Amino acid sequence: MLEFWFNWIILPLDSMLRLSTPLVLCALAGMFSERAGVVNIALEGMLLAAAFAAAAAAYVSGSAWIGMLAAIGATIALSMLHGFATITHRGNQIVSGMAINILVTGATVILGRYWFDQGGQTPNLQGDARFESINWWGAEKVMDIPIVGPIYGEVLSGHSIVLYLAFALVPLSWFILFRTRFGLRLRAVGENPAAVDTAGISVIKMRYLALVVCGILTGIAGSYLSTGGNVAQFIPNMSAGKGYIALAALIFGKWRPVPAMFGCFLFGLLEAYAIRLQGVEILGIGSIPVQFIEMVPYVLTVVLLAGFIGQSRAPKAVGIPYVKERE
Amino acid sequence: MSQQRIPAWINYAVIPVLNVLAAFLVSALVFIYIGVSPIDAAKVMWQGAFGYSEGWGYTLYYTTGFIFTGLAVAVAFSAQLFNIGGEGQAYLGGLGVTFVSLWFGNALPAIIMIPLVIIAAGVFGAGWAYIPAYLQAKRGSHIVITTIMFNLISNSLIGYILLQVLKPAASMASESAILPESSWIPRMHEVLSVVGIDVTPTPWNLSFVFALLCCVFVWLFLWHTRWGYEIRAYGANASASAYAGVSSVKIVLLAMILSGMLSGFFALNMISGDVHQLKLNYVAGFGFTGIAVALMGRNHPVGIVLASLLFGFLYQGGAELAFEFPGVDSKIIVVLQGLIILFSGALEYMFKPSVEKLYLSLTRSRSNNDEEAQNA
Amino acid sequence: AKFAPAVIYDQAGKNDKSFNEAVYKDGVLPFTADTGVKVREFEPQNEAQMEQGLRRLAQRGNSPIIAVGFTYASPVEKVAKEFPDIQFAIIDSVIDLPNVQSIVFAEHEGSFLVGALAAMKSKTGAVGFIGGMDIPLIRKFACGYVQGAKYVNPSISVFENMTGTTPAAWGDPAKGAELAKAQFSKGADVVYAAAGGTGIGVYQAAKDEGKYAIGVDSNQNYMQPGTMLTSMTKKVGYASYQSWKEAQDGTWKGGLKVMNLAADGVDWALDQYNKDLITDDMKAKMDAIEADIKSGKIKVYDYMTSNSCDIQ
Amino acid sequence: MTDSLAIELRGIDKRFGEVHANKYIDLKVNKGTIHGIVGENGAGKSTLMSIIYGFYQADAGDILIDGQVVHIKGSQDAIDAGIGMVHQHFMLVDNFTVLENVMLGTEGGMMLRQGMSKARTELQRLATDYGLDIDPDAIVEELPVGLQQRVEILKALYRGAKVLILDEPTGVLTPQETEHLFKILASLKARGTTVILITHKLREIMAATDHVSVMRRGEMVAHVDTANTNREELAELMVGRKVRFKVEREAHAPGKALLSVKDVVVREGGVDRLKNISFEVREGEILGVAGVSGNGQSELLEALSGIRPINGGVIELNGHQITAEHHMDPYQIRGIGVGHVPEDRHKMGLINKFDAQEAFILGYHRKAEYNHTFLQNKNAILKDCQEKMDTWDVRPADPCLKTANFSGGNQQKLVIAREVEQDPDVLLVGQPTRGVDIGAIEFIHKRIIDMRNAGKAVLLVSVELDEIMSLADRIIVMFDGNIVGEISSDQADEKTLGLMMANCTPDHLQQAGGNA
Ligand SMILES: Nc1ncnc2c1ncn2[C@@H]1O[C@H](COP(=O)(O)OP(=O)(O)OP(=O)(O)O)[C@@H](O)[C@H]1O
Ligand SMILES: Nc1ncnc2c1ncn2[C@@H]1O[C@H](COP(=O)(O)OP(=O)(O)OP(=O)(O)O)[C@@H](O)[C@H]1O
Ligand SMILES: [Mg+2]
Ligand SMILES: [Mg+2]
Repeated sequence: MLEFWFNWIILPLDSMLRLSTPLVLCALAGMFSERAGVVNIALEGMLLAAAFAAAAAAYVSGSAWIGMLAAIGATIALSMLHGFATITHRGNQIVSGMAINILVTGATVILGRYWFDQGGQTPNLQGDARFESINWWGAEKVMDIPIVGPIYGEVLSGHSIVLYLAFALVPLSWFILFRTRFGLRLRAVGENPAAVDTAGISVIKMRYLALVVCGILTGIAGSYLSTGGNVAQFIPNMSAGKGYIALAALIFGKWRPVPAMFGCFLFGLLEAYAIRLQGVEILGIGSIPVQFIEMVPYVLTVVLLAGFIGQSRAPKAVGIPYVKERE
Repeated sequence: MSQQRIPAWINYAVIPVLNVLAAFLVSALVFIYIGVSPIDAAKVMWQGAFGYSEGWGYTLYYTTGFIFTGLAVAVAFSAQLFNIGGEGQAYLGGLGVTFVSLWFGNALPAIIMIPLVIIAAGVFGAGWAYIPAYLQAKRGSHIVITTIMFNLISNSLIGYILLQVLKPAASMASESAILPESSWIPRMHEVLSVVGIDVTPTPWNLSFVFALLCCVFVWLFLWHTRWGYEIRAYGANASASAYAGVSSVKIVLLAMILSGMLSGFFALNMISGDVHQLKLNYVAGFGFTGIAVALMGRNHPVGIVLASLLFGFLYQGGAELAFEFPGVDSKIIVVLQGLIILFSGALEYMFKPSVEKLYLSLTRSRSNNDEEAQNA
Repeated sequence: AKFAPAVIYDQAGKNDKSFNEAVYKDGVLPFTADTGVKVREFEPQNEAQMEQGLRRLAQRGNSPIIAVGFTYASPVEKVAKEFPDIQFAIIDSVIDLPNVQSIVFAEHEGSFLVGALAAMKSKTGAVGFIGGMDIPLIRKFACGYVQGAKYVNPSISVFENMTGTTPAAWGDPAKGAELAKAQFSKGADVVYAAAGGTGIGVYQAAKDEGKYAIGVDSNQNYMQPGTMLTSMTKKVGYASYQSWKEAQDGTWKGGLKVMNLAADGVDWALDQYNKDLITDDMKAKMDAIEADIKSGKIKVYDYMTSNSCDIQ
Repeated sequence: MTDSLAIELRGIDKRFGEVHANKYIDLKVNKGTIHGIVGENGAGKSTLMSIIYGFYQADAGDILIDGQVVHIKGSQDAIDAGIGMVHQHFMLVDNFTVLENVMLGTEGGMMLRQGMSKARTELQRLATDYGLDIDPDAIVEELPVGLQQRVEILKALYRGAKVLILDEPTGVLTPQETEHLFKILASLKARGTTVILITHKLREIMAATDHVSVMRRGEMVAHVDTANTNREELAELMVGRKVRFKVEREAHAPGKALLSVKDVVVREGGVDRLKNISFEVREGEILGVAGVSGNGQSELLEALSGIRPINGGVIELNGHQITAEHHMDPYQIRGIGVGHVPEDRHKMGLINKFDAQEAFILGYHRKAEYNHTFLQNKNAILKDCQEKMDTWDVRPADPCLKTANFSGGNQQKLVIAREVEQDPDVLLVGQPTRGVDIGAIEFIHKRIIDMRNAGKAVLLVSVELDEIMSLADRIIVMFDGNIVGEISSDQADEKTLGLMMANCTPDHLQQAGGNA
């Protein structure tokens, strides 16, 4: 019984936190962007770019923090490109996002190969070039206390600082969005940009600012992928669809930080279980083919989006370029 | 007051060309950075894609694929639906082709098989588009997200089918058996040799002609039938089309089914026309690139054919590039594609104001001169 | 055909740190260094370019052309028929044509060896296997590994996981790490990854949790010294080198070429990075097992013969 | 003289691409006055005001405030210069509270908390000073339009506007609300605020303003003191020719009922939008439906035309029955001889991207005469559209022009032509002249009367009481999804109707409504 509890509850929860960290950060990033009216399917590419920049810079400098700064720099640059296309030039936001995603897939490999000559990978990161996991005080000792012990010692303790940062950013994002001037204006600009404009606030500036925030958050997410989590180097295509999943979680969460985080948890948990369900014999069915386990998160996304979570209301102006004058 | 009009050729020729040039220019910088002369690279690509008959064959072969996926995106888009699911629908189309060919191919002659294969490709593609369409129409799920999810689901689904159902026991790779010959779509060099024209054998096959027929069909359907009228009306103004008695559910389903069907036809070119077996992940990004093709082609069949040719050129020229410059990572072509999508899709309006201003100032100064001449 | 060696990699590209890279580093580079003959290389960008690239190489008169990986089975079959004068070689697949050399490896034997070593090292009586994409070839690895582990310790538990079913499964280290962690939590203390780039995450996880990992294809011991117990090396580079060399010397023959333990096609790696992990006793036992396999005393069952792991 | 000017414009010029919206406009607005601006649709009024407010930037010209040239590069500059504007289309964030909307842009600090309490007190003060009561915590989209407009005014005042621009503020208001608005404007004026008022309703201009400026096709054509002019003169200045205000409508005996509605219920999101509505319309009769917008008129039109299924009751249209179980879609309903001019031509009546000829078959596109077996009969469509554009004097009479490029009045003519020319027995008309200038109004009104005289049944929904009173034979008034009364048009006057619209039905009328 105790073993079951540990293997099927505690460890999956532990995995879930790790797996959902990049999702949470990306979902928050998407929230800032979409709340300001800019659809951002470029999250996927930005995440990949950030992972690359973080690993590359961390390797060269030997510092994971410098890696994170570089990642943020890279994602802000891509954000600005997205902004330039969609805000300044009113281009189609989905297309711009796709272009960035494709561009980054190619560019990371080319640069990676050109710089490190390891087939697009960066060298493995050691020591300070990587965020080590932090063991909480007394984590080892409390493990024997029933229930709370493992939750404290296994689930909560033992992750890298980036993970804790990610979860600290959830309430912070909520606060910024709903309790500050910046948040008020941001939300307004995604609902009715003309109202913001006539209130004497620059719509363009607000949207760019939102994209900067979005860039910072995806930058952190990327640095988690390549320097703060399970892997200590960049691998081509390591974002593996996480940007899209984060967007789905954002929609589940109705564009709110805390519910979006729970959406990410759902995906993280599903993946954690999928990993553990492989090869497990289920009574009467036998073992489920890995392909079907793989499908679960996607099918669930479709099912949930099909209205079983209630209609979510997107920011009204999302996806629509702000055009004042017909040219 | 003289009102100036911007002629259409500026919008449909000058600006797209400028956009593509800008993309090439930026890629040239990337080439220089990694130490390859962009001029040499361009020469190799051009030569490889258009310089000899085999290059042409491959270019047109790729072009065919893009026409299908580009048309698919355009049809859905005329109803304001963003079908990102071309990838999965084309994959399913391939599954349909494979099933039908394997089941009946040994018993039936080509004259029956080929229409059957076409139907199978269309039906399977359409079926895979139907579910997201239904969910959008009836339950309001966001079609962009659902079609992305359906791409991922199709990967796993077909992965399973290939591995557990279709894979011949002896084979290691996840691919089906070679399809019976009666289901093969004839290659163009075979067809042309019948009429006495001699071209080098390439995968370029009759689906190219079918793709052009699809273009004509889409053009007629969208702009010259009442159903196309309803689709466009719904796309341009959903509440006005409701006022006109057009059922949104029917339109969403119709547009997506057509779109999925066209995506499914992609399998004709690649599977029935060339590789003759279903392989894991055989669509290889053509579905996604279809979005760029449709956008560059301004969602019009003629534009789509031209844009497909451009992407066909990129694919074929890119392969040649990788061949001639083994040191260059072949991913450079991916970068080039990304840049083209960026400049001609997302930044499509970037040059518009300045070009128009330039045009106006040129023509205005001319008309001023005329006036002065008259006054004098 | 005149001698003009060429190689066409699979879509992972020649710097995949694994399979293709072994062909490049242990085949192409030394061959050029030893003979001064340049080897033409091609990396296809997508599915369609595989056959096209192969045909293009043949048209240019390259020979022999080595196609890296079983994904080339159908293209090689087709193109080799079109160009009967050109010599082809395919790795990991069997094609019955006179101008094709089919180079297959006894991965089950190599995996048996590392399975045995894993069982010797395991203190918990549980070891793990993490495969990349779920395909018969990888099951072949798994099957050999299980046999080796059970040979040493019949009551050992072996956990098996595949990363996925699409080519993405070769490059998902984060998932690899989670899979490894899941296996560690179930008690495994040695994991064998036959998963391409995904393995990197497995090794990292092993390092982070103080467990052991086994690399694959090329010698990966250097990647996490102290954690990498060994690597199952599959000498694709060596095989390619040989194939070109034979052609140069005029001894090249089509047909099946089995690179098993006896032919030095597979092995387990022992070098400065893992010598501290292997006791003399273990080394001695391994030598004995190796000898028994070569002599046929130990018969390692090949998954491919029945498409299932019919052991016991 | 100059120091008495609140705003002066010199040579303001503005183009939108090909459209020359404002042509070198001069304007002087005296301090502490109410200055009216009138002009046809598309004359450039909104554009000019938006330039003052910094929403658009002029291509040329100067703006002087208090005699000083100011450079207004954005709305913030205008706000700083003491200008406030209530836009024709409200600039509110729908899912925000009143308070948040008012604060937006002047939050007073990084954290919202600080500003909020200050804003609350300030709102309280404005409410008492000007009679602008409102619940600061109400969500804007849940407020009726009249109150939404009040939020807009409060926004301007909160920011300390000394000049308040109102762009067509009365279009959405009841007579009582309009009256209340003018009281507020008067009290603003009394406190020294300058008001610029744009409206199509000359009656309001005459009643409320001190000076009027008239625009025509982007030009400023006249400035007059209100005291020295009259409606006829203003109308002539606007249109460039004489306009008749009165519609001829000879007496006429109605025939049998072509449209009858019994206990119809329409529900949306659990709320009853129509609550057991019953009435009928007979041959040769115009039934007017009055009411403040948002009281069920839109739902009524949509239910009758088939856009919305009903949840209860029976609709009998030209001999066909429609019930909750037996729904007919808009296409089928057109097929039984019903025409429908929708309330909002942009939202429903037309498709901006389409050519006139394509828009002209909207809703009739499946008719045999417009189609071959598979393809459309483009020749027939073109020919028909050309003919109807000529007879209806749609300008320019070019079937290939994009609908978006017609002016509002001509777009409306196109829609009405389409519906009327199919010769329906029952015509449903919503807001036929909303935002349409006087010239076009005259024409459209005449056509509606022609339909009646030809023995058709016409249901006319309008918020313009003038329009209803001059066209309808009988008038029903809607409030909160109910019919609160019926009145014959000879008995109707603005005051009575206004009271009914606010659900203060005079006793003697309530009876009549119930039995209708
Ligand atoms: N944002 C815009 N982009 C392009 N053209 C515009 C824009 N706004 C207005 N116009 C054009 O400018 C002209 C003047 O429009 P404006 O809205 O100022 O007229 P108006 O007098 O306010 O009309 P109405 O009485 O209908 O409100 C119109 O012809 C219109 O086509
Ligand atoms: N924002 C806009 N975008 C496109 N066209 C516009 C816009 N605003 C006005 N127009 C065009 O300007 C011309 C006249 O506009 P006008 O304001 O008179 O229309 P309207 O019918 O009065 O609209 P409304 O009263 O609903 O604002 C028409 O060609 C109209 O389509
Ligand atoms: Mg206006
Ligand atoms: Mg208007």
